[in-house]
Amino acid sequence: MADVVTYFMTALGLGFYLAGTVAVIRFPDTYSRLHALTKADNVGLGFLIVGIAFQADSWMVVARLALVWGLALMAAGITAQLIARTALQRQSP
Amino acid sequence: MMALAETGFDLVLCAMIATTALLAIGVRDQFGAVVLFVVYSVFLGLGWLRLGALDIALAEVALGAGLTGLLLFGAHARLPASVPVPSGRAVWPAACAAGGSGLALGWAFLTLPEPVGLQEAVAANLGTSGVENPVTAVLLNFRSWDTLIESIVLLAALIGVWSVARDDAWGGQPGLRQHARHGGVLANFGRLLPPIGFMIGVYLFWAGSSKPGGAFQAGTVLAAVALVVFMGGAMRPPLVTARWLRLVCVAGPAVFLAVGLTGAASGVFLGLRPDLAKPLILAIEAVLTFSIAASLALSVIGPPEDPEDHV
Amino acid sequence: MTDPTFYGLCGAVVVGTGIYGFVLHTHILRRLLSFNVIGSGIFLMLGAAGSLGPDTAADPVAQALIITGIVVALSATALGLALLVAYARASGSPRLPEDANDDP
Amino acid sequence: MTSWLISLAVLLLLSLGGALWRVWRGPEPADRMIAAQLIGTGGVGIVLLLAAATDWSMIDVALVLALLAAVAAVAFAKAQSADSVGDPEEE
Repeated sequence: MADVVTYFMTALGLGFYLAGTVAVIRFPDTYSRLHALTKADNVGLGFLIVGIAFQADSWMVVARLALVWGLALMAAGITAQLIARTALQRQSP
Repeated sequence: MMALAETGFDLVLCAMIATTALLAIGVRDQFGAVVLFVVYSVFLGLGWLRLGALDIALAEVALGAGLTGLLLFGAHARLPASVPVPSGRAVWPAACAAGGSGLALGWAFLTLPEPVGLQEAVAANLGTSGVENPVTAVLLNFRSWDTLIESIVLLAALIGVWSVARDDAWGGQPGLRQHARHGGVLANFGRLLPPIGFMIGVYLFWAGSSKPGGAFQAGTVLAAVALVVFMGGAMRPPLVTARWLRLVCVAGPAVFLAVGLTGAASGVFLGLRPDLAKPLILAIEAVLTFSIAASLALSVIGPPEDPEDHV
Repeated sequence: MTDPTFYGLCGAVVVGTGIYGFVLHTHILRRLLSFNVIGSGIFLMLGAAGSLGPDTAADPVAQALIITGIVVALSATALGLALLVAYARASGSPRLPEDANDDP
Repeated sequence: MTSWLISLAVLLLLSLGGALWRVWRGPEPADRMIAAQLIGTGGVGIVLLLAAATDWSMIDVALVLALLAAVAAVAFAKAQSADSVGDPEEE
């Protein structure tokens, strides 16, 4: 049962990552690429972590996985803000 | 099936590492080169994981993706705009030198004699080293000479960085005066990161005696956290003339040397008695972590530059 | 388990790439980057050589050497960049005088 | 399960090749930085997949990578601001 959840969740996570990459390659301008990055790869990482957590052998591992996701979410929020502001400033000095 | 997937992973990863290095060297835009170098460190960290070298992976990720990025972005912004990359005929001598040395090195690697390896020697003596992580045992016990000299090299580099300062700026705060919008994202991040970063830094130091981690990785993380605090404007860096700052930088090598001399009194310089090895290593590492963090952070910020910072 | 030979050969390619950049570029920042690339290639070769052999675990002595090397490389780069920034401020150019004269 | 996780890691790594192209191509500095962040998060994902497949203590590497991903963005924003020490949010 746990294995089925892992297969499903990790595949879903990979799907989001792939969507994010395609968007970063294909989207026409900086802001839409930024939008794609912050949505896709954090949800992607989230599903990946949920899937992997079902393989964990102890609660300690699950806690550290959760910490990784928390840090990634925090980093993504800050990164998106800063990059967007920088791009905006460069566009209209 | 599993072996196939693993070999595939290694092949793809090696291709990515080589491609990223090539792009970082070849790209025309200077900022692009800097970003590609940071990305290169991420791939390299994955490579170290595959080679089973978790300690190196931690150091590579913390230094390459963290501190190097800070250092290079800062320097890039302070330098005149890109100069054109040579092309045409100028490329050939460089390409010949590169191809020749690459082929020679590859051939040398393939014809390496059957390795003896020091894994067994280290494993056999691990019991007397005081720690369970073999890499920490080598760094702080079996080959502590290297580590002692290295901690002094970090100090020497910091003195070199400071010696570039202009006379009128000396004595002030290192780097340029950082500022950020009050209550903005940068300022808040400078307040949010320290507790989490400090916790992870201490965890890495503590884990180092039994698992991957140790003074260098922990010191690097702490240095990155301190730099974010300074850049967020939450705190100004201390004056370069502050006595406590110099004490923190020197304390690591000094404690290391003192322990080494105590060893010399009882026979061997830097020799640790097996029954005292664990507390001694932990003491050296604890002090060294903060010295490494301070030296690295100050080297990355650079020399004092603002004459008005005199207080 | 991983075959370290891939990584050793990859290291050789990376060193070659770094030497190419080191010879070609005139901007000193790019030269420093190239120098770091050469260094990381050498670390990769050393680490891969330490993982060869029947014992699957990576050689802890090689690992310790490489960690020491990575930290020293960073602090040397910091020193180099501090010198470069001071030099560019004094001379107005991020290149050495003999390289700047090569311009067509 | 192990071969499934490693195969996923291979696919993820290949997809990062696309992001690498964007880092190389640009054109704006922000575009390069966005793609670099994608590679950073992708790297975290790969480390976690490898950790689940081989050795759980690799999670620490993912932890450090996730923590320091934002540090690079801070340095980028600083370097791109007008006097290279400011904040893009300042007017």
